[in-house]
Amino acid sequence: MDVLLNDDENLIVDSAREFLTGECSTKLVREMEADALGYSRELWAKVAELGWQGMCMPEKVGGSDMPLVYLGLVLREAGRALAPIPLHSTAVATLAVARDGTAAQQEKYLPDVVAGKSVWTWAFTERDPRFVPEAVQMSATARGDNYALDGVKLFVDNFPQADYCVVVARTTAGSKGAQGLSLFIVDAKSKGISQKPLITLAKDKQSEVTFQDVLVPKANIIGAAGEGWPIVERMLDRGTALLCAQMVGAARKDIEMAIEYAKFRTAFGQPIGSFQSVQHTCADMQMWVDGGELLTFEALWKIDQGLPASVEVSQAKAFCNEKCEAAVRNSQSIHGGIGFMMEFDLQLWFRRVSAWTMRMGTSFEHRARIAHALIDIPGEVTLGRPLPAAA
Amino acid sequence: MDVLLNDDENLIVDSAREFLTGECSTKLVREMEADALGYSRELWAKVAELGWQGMCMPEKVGGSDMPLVYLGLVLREAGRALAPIPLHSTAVATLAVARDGTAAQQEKYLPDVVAGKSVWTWAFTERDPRFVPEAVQMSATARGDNYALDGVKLFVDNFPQADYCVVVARTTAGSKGAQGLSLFIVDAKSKGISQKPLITLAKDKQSEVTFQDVLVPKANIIGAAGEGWPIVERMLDRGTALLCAQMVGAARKDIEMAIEYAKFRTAFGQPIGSFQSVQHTCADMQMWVDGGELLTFEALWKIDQGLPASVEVSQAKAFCNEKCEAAVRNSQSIHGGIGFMMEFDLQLWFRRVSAWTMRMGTSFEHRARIAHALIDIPGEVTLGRPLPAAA
Amino acid sequence: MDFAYSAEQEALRREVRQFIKENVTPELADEANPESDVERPRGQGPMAAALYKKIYDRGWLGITYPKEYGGQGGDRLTQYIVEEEFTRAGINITLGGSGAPAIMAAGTEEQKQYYIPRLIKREVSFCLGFTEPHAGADLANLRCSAVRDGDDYVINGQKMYTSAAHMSTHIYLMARTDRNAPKHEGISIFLFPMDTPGITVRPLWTIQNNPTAPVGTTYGNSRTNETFFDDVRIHKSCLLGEENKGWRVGSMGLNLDRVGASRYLISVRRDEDIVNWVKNNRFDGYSPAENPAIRDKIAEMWIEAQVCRLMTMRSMSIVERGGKFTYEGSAEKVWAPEHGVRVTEAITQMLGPYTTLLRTSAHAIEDGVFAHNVMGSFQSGINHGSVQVMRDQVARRGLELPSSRRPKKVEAK
Amino acid sequence: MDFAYSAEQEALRREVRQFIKENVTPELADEANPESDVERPRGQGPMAAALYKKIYDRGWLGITYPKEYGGQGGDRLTQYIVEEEFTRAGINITLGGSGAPAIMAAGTEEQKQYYIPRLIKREVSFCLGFTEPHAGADLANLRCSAVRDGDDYVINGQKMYTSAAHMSTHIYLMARTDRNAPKHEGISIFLFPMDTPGITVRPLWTIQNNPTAPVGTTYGNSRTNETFFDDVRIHKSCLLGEENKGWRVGSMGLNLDRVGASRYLISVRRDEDIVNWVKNNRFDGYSPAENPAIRDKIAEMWIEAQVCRLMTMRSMSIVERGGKFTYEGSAEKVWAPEHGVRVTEAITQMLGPYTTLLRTSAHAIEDGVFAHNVMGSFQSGINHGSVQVMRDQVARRGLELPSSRRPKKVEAK
Repeated sequence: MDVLLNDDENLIVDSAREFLTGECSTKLVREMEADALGYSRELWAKVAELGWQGMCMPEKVGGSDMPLVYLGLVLREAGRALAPIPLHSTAVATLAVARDGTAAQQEKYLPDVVAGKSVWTWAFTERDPRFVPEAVQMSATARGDNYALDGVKLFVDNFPQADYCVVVARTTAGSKGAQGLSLFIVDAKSKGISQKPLITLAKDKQSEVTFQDVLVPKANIIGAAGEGWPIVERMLDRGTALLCAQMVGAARKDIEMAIEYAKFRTAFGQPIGSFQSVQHTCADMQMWVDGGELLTFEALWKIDQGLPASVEVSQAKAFCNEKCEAAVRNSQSIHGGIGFMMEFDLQLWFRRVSAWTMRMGTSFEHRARIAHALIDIPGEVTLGRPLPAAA
Repeated sequence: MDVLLNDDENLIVDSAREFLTGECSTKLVREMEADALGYSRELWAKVAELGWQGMCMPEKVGGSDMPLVYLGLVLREAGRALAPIPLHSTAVATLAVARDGTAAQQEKYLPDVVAGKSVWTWAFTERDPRFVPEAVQMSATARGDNYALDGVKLFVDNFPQADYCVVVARTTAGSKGAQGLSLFIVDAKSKGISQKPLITLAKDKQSEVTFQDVLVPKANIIGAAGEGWPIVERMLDRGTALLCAQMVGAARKDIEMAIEYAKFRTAFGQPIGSFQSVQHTCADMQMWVDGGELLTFEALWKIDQGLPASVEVSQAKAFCNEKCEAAVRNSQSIHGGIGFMMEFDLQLWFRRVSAWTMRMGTSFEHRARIAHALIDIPGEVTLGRPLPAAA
Repeated sequence: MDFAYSAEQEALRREVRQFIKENVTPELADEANPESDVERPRGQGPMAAALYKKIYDRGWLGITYPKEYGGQGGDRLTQYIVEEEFTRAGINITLGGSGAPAIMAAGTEEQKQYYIPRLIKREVSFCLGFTEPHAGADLANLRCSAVRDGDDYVINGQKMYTSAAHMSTHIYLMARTDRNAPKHEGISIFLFPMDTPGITVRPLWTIQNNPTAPVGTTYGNSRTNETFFDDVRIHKSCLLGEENKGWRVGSMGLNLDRVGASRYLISVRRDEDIVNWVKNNRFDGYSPAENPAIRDKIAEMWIEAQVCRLMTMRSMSIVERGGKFTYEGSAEKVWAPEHGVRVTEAITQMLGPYTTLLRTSAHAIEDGVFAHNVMGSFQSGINHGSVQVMRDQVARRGLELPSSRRPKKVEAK
Repeated sequence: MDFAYSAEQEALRREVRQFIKENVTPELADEANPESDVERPRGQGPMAAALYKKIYDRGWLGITYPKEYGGQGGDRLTQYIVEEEFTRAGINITLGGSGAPAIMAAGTEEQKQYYIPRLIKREVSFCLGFTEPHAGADLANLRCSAVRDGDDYVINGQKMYTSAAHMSTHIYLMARTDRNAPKHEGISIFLFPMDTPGITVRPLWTIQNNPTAPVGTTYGNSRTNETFFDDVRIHKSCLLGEENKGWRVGSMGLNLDRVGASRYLISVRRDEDIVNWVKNNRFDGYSPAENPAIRDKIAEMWIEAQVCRLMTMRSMSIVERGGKFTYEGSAEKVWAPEHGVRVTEAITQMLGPYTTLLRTSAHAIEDGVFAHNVMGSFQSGINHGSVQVMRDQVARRGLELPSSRRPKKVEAK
């Protein structure tokens, strides 16, 4: 038991931070907000050289086979720098392939991922925004060696720049809930796919993606047809925990800016940071981000250990949703008017952290999941001990 | 529209406060905590002379037929002074008789109430603590001119000292929910009734009351047999709003003590009330009690006007439950150790306000009631306008 | 105690609603709203001008101002009712900030006769020149100077966040007239046209600038400005009140600006929106309105909104009786803005990713109003007296808690 | 990063649990608990004495103290694990506050050899004589005096909230030895027996006094004391550390008392209680566990409890690495006590009137633990450094925000 970073982990953090400090200015972040594809191809290539895309990929495809915690630390730094690269969506999608795909799929797709030559994303949500199996209506109808996908996905991250998209659909017509779901590796440029941009306050790339009779080879199913839900759950848990890592990284930088601002901005003859109300607000902000960070990395660590981690993931996300938002909103307030100005950098963090709090599960959803594990499974609960049965 | 007190209302408040300042010391409050019946018979007789018990009783029984708002103001003052008299339980029970009882019932029972010669209470709750009709299981079986009552009531206020108790029971065997309920005026000394004290943190008188084949004349039903639920609802709404009035009165006095304490208690060379964190806490306490008071008197005022007021009552109670508790707990914190000592008076208010926040409906119950009115009844809602249809 | 409006007041409200129903088309509300097009002068599109003429003819502009100055000699409650209905419809019928009340309180007869009728008819509009780069919460720290030179004053300096400066006819400016006097005692107020030579207005874009926010989203505007004064020469008659006595005049105006219909509504209208949305909409198989945890949160927010409403009613009651606030206005200015943030953030978790979508996006809910509010709702806790300063005032004025050993408390913007 | 205990540590935990299962009967836990009978000397009933002997024999008392002083030379994490399990069972295995660490840090060899083994064997116990009527949060304001007279000191004054003074063998006292020195520089620490002539202990009853609270309810005790010193003469060897250097010694001890198993558990065990209760109980036809709004609140509280746990783990990790806190201990001491209050108040609204019922009442839930907690949970935010002072420390030490223009910040109780 030692929840602090060890030497290897510190090395990862230091080198990522040093790299991004040099390579990822807010000027670049702003440019990429206006960019058609929304990401820096140059930066994407450079981080591939650093091995970020391959960090948790198997060695046989050129990856480093490192723990997810390491990728979490890198995403924390990417969040801190608001690095305009599609690392999160690529990681979510390709980790599903790496963990649950066939050897053939891995050999076919992952070397390019590791080399930084492809961008990936994933598509789960449709009209119902919840991360429950009932929310998936998209149909995948067997037709010869293919499935034909029909339906509309919403809030697909980085779709315009993606080469491949892992899509969740119903392979069993008329199936309900967790039954009959499958994951497909879909070429994002397939015939029958069209996308419409969604305009978000984060100014990032989110899409509505329509699938009309899109043919996908049967070989592209991840796992067994119709039995995809456990794979989806693992994909979402990993993705949610990694999103939290990105969020606490961004929120940390954001509150650091407010704390620094409070030290030099004066009012009534003294730094505003000397007023007890501002001090206590800053103390709260620090503790909120600390709390989110501890919860997040416990979740990632448990996934690495192969332990049940759904409750931990939901703890992290529900907490980050509320407390990271509170933290960055208080940063805005401490800055007063200037924080509200486009030309001042703080808003770059505020808008992204806010958007991330609304994605990959609301606080209500995640708390319902926790309550289920705590209450509905018989046995006595004790804090710090595993729950009575896997949630 | 003028939400401030008018001259008549101020007169009520001033005279009640002056009276209680003279007649109700904390010494008396403490003595009555140890008293077998828990209330001052002398004080009860004196407030009868002032007309408190008869304030909202009809003129024909000797009452003053004043609005409920006036009684609310008196209960606010009684709460402020922690007056050890069974005024709330008596008002809840006898107002049901005065509003929904027969002329004969009113003539028989109410003159003694107005004269301060009888103490009343009411009994609704059984094992299920919610204020919903399903919670009532007690049976009332017709037998000749009587009903026989069987069952156990919990959390009956002031039962040992009560002469009469308004009891809610099921007159229709096998009925469910709001159907088949009736209210009975029961002589508290009837054969078959036994009571067991419940020991509460407020050190007041709450009882478990067991009814075994207790015979009550059919003439003692309030309203039509089996159709009592609307009468019960009105009784509970009045009682809840009056409890809120008592609670905001007590909470107001409690926070005034903390604010005064903060002015003279020094630490680090200055009054603790000069620290911004203490100032802001005090400001919050003031605003919380103000909010509770405004919500409470709007609810009472609407009842007086014959307008639908259930939502307003629930607003007041849910808010007071959380904010009055927060206010008095912060008073304790501002006082530090001394507030935790029995010999210091502050705790007298803290314990009672806390207990009241747990009675007559939890925040969850009241908010569910509000949500039902807001969401389940079609039509557009607008703040400050009546809801689409009566809740 | 009386929690209802009179029959007369209710009749007025119905009349205003009927007027709005008949006259305020979506296109017009959009045109009239200064946030709908950042470059178009405020409320001066042709449809809006015609509408304001109609509203003026009904006697609903400048209600509380004396008839001799073009007002109606009416009471604040009447004004409140009218303002509430128009604000909800996205139409701003106020005289635009604290200039007019300050003129009524401190102006010369000539100033009153010139400005008040024109403000009411919307021929004149003020932007507020108070804040500076180093004078925000600590407004009295301002540096912009006005130096007497014969019959003129010469103004030099910079003002920040001069919202609407690019579309106002005049400025209501606070400047330093005595460098040697104590902080609060060398300040004066001036009124003068924005086309006076030497004034430069530069846009500052806010985080709500692209795309612009829907009507009445938040206090945040999509554009504000910084305004520079370079040897701006104005006649001494532009002085409002006495020289070096401007601090009190300015504060008084700000105090009045902390209460009222639009500030109340900005903080609570999302409560109405979310209830009305969930009760009429669903996401395919999922209805947030059926989730009891969400219902619980909606009710909690609704109760808070009622407290905001009742605090506003309390302020109106005090004003109607001719009384003065000790802390009640400040309390309202803590409670409502903080509630506005709480309800905004609660909604993000009720609607999830839909709350990220802005006005022009496919699938945006209610024209993206909730998303825009996420970006702007906290502004209401900063503008016109931060919630920190307001809490200080509740504690010190309302509860008479002692000042700490810090520089003397001041009235701050 | 490693969020799990080692196999060895897990084995130890199982061993402790097994020991508790075999040895801690309800009667014994009750006897051993100082709150169960306000008049019985702390943990000195015959059953408790036998139990502590057994625990001592297992090597679970004084784990972190060097073997030469009767301890085990173990690490803090081992101690944490053992302490957590015993605390949950209602058995206090700490050495009772900050006396022992202070002696280890500042005591003479003679003092260490005398006190430490006896504290570990529970032959000696300290009460804490720090707070005075006018020295609470501002502890350095204390007035109790110790005047040197030959080889002795003579003590005069009054101490407040000397909990357990009536059943302790010794006192760990902070007194002023130099009236003329600056506030923090004239203070010294003394250790001496409570049966020294001139000491009077008077009970102060707390709001939890009747009936007494169940095991481990809150930090609030049913009895505390005020203790008077009237020409109490003690030998100069009772001085701990140097004369006039007592402030640092005292503060160090308090800092250590802000983290650890019992402070963590006191704030989070109600989370376990409420979950375990609702999942196994119902009120006739109504099950709070089936109410999604209540479930949502339970989950919210559970997450907060996990944050408390992880902050404790973080502190332990820092200590294990031999590091020092900048703000982490203070953060823990804000977060956990405030969470303790939040969960307590949330439970009042889950169980309604049942939460008003005290231990001896019919229908009391879980021995009335929730009701007792209502009365006492806020105490944890006041004791040993209020949450206000702790937030000041997070801001100033952790974030290096500047002090305001107030008297110098001090380490406060």
